[in-house]
Amino acid sequence: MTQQTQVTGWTREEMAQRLAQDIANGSYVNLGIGIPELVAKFVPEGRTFIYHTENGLLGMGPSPAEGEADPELINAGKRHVTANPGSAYFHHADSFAMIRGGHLDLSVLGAMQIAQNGDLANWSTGKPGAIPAVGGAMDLVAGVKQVFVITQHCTKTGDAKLVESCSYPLTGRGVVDRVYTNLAVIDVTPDGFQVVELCPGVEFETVQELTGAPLRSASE
Amino acid sequence: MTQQTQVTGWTREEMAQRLAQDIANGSYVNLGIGIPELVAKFVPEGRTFIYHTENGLLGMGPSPAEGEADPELINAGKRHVTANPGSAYFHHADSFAMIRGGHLDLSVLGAMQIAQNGDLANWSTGKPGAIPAVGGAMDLVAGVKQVFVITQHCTKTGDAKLVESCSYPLTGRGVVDRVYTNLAVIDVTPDGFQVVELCPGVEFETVQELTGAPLRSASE
Amino acid sequence: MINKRVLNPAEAVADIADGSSIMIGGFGEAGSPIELIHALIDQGASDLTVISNNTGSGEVGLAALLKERRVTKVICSFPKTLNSTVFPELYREGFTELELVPQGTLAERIRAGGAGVPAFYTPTAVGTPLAEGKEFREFNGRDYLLEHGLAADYSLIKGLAADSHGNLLYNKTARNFAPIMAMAADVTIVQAASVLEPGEIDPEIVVTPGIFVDRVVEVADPAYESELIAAGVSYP
Amino acid sequence: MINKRVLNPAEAVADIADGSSIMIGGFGEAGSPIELIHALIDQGASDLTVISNNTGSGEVGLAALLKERRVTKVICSFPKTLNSTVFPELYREGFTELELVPQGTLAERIRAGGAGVPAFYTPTAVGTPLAEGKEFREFNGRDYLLEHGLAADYSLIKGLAADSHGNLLYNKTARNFAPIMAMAADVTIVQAASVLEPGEIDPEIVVTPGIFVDRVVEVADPAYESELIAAGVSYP
Repeated sequence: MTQQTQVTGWTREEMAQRLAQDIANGSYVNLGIGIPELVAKFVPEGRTFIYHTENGLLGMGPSPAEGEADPELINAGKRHVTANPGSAYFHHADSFAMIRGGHLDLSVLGAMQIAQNGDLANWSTGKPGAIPAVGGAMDLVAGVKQVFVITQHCTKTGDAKLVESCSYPLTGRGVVDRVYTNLAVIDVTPDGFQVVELCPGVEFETVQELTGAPLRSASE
Repeated sequence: MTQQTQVTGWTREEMAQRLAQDIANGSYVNLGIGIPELVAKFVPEGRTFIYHTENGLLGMGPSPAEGEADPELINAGKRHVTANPGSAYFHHADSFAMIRGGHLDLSVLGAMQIAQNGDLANWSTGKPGAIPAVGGAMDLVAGVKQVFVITQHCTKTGDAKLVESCSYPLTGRGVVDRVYTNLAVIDVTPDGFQVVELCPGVEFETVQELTGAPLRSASE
Repeated sequence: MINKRVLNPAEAVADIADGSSIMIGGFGEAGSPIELIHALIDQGASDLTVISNNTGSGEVGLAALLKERRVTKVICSFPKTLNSTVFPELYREGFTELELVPQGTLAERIRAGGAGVPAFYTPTAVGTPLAEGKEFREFNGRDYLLEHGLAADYSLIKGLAADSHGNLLYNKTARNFAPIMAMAADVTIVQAASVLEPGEIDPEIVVTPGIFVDRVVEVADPAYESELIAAGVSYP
Repeated sequence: MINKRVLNPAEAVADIADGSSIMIGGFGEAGSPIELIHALIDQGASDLTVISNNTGSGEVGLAALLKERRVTKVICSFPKTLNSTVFPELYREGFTELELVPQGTLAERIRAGGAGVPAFYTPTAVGTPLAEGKEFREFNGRDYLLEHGLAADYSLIKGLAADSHGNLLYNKTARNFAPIMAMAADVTIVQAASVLEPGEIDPEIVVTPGIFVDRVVEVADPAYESELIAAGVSYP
């Protein structure tokens, strides 16, 4: 699996765009830092998503215009944002009541590893000496109705991210519903990984080769 | 103890006035329904008390002027009230967080029975067929820093209200700090009831006779 | 576009099925969503469990729903009020069951139900008959009771203003249980004196964020229990 | 008359003793009470336990307090940020202990500490290393962890406006942990850009009622971490 197969597949933007297609109109969505944030650029025509940022804003809008940033209007990644009409501010206990209480429809997160049983590892490599930092990831995966992971199919060194069982410390147990990678859209089912859709031009066998656990093909 | 000794002692207003002397400036106070409400009429010169009503208002003011009542601005007794400058509205969970979290300085309540160990019974006679109703009394006695009871020394039928142990269902266990009756001010101490002050003209022996548990006199 | 407005109270409560659990806001008449309750009476659902601080007054609003024998259980802290005769009769008769909960425990259980907290410990009611059968535990030398989160199929609440996203403002002490009940139900239905466009409510002063609200209906001039009772109204 | 105003940040933090536990509001620089933290640095208290979501940036504010070796323990969810070099060094050296808590659990523990709830159950972190050594319990077929309320000797928070009774408003996402930290400390100290008279804040929009606040100090033009860092400031 560490073999460098030459496939590129979807770009980050295409992955985000593909994921956005699967979000229903009116959904309350929390987008993690990184690729997940790109989803907001690809809201399908005719739909509205309402973005929750766990530091206390529902109805988060895009980055402010140059010179209009307020250092106290930021998202969970501590970047300057705006507030859309119809938004609301609230404190952290209320914000995580929304998360833990199952009021958010969707959490989109990055990942280090996803296991075939839905386990997610995305907060720590567990390496000695590293400064552990967890933020709200464990709350999001434990509380939000649906959890989508968006990630490159393999690590920069070519290792599989979709695995039989995670070697990194878990963020949550059996929490991932669907994975969007540069190569495929893959559901986590009671029978393990199930390919929903392949990136055009990418063969099932290629994806299987780059995956550390058995895949079921879309037609199965 | 059911003997009708002829003593009247303080009026309800005098009892309330006496109690008000013992409240420090700036205290956050919850006044129960009935005699406790009278306390607000006797705030000593130079002091300010801030009244909490558990249905969601801090900074409660007096009854509104004729014709200025809002049916949605009421106290826990469901009577029309006003909001003083510097007040705040909040929901029930926040209101009882103030109570349970020990943020209120004083709760003033009526009583059916007070035991010498500080047990309080003030919500139910426990009679079969009665409709039980508890409201916020159990929360107040469990959470507020100090609990003062203000009550007639005896029931209408002449029974003692201060007793060795309560026969009525409890509101709380060991929660009463001090009792203000028409006859005396009495502390609940680890050694039982301790008279702090007698109503002028009332003899210690008279109070003892009307009390269902041993009293220690003020000089002891 | 997001638009949670519904046309009228009847449409707002149309899908409430027999056997549903329903939280109903209000402390006495303050915050009682009378028009939604009356629509529920008209709608006909029965065998309901109602979670509410009181049991209504006279024969309007919540008391009228009880009188129509549609509520088989109430979870509440204070089921008697001035002018409250309906519930006592149903209770004595054995038609309506009562789960009596201290007011603060009721509030905290509802908040927990909305916040994904299945259970918590509280000092309230330790040593009293309301602790009977409950689990105890000591923390730092003090006894506490285990209490469970409380959720419901529906919440019916009253706001002063809403926007079409469901953001809510309340009127004074009518706020009481509404914000936490909005959190704790699968479907939260709001009657508000005005329903505004998104952006018309300052995001800094929103009390209930729209995520907790499913339907809003404008009831521009809501009735009050006391007024209806004074006018001799008995619903329906 | 009730007046919780104090003259300046130095007076506000004067009584904080060595060994105190201190909650410090803010999420990144939003809501960080920099002037109060700098006053605490000047004041000299050491061996502090700090409860805060992050550990500060650069060498100003919370990071500067850490750098002065005044904090022996932090309880936090995310102790690394861009420009955050101070904490990692103290942590590796073993000078400052870390209790890592998921952000929502941290928030709920603080609220519980303020609300008189000694412990509660949460699904967060089940099956992860942060659950190690914690008590589990199943409710309705799902596993939950027992988590304990968190309280502190002091809270230092930042508001937009206060009145002399301690009622508070916040600015946008600077609200974050401040309202719950105000509830959970014995002494809550607030810096606000303006301190008003009672009645100048509408009681309907108060976010933190004055009962949770002990001292308010006006800091009319508060600094931001990012500005200080950009200006090359290293405190003191």
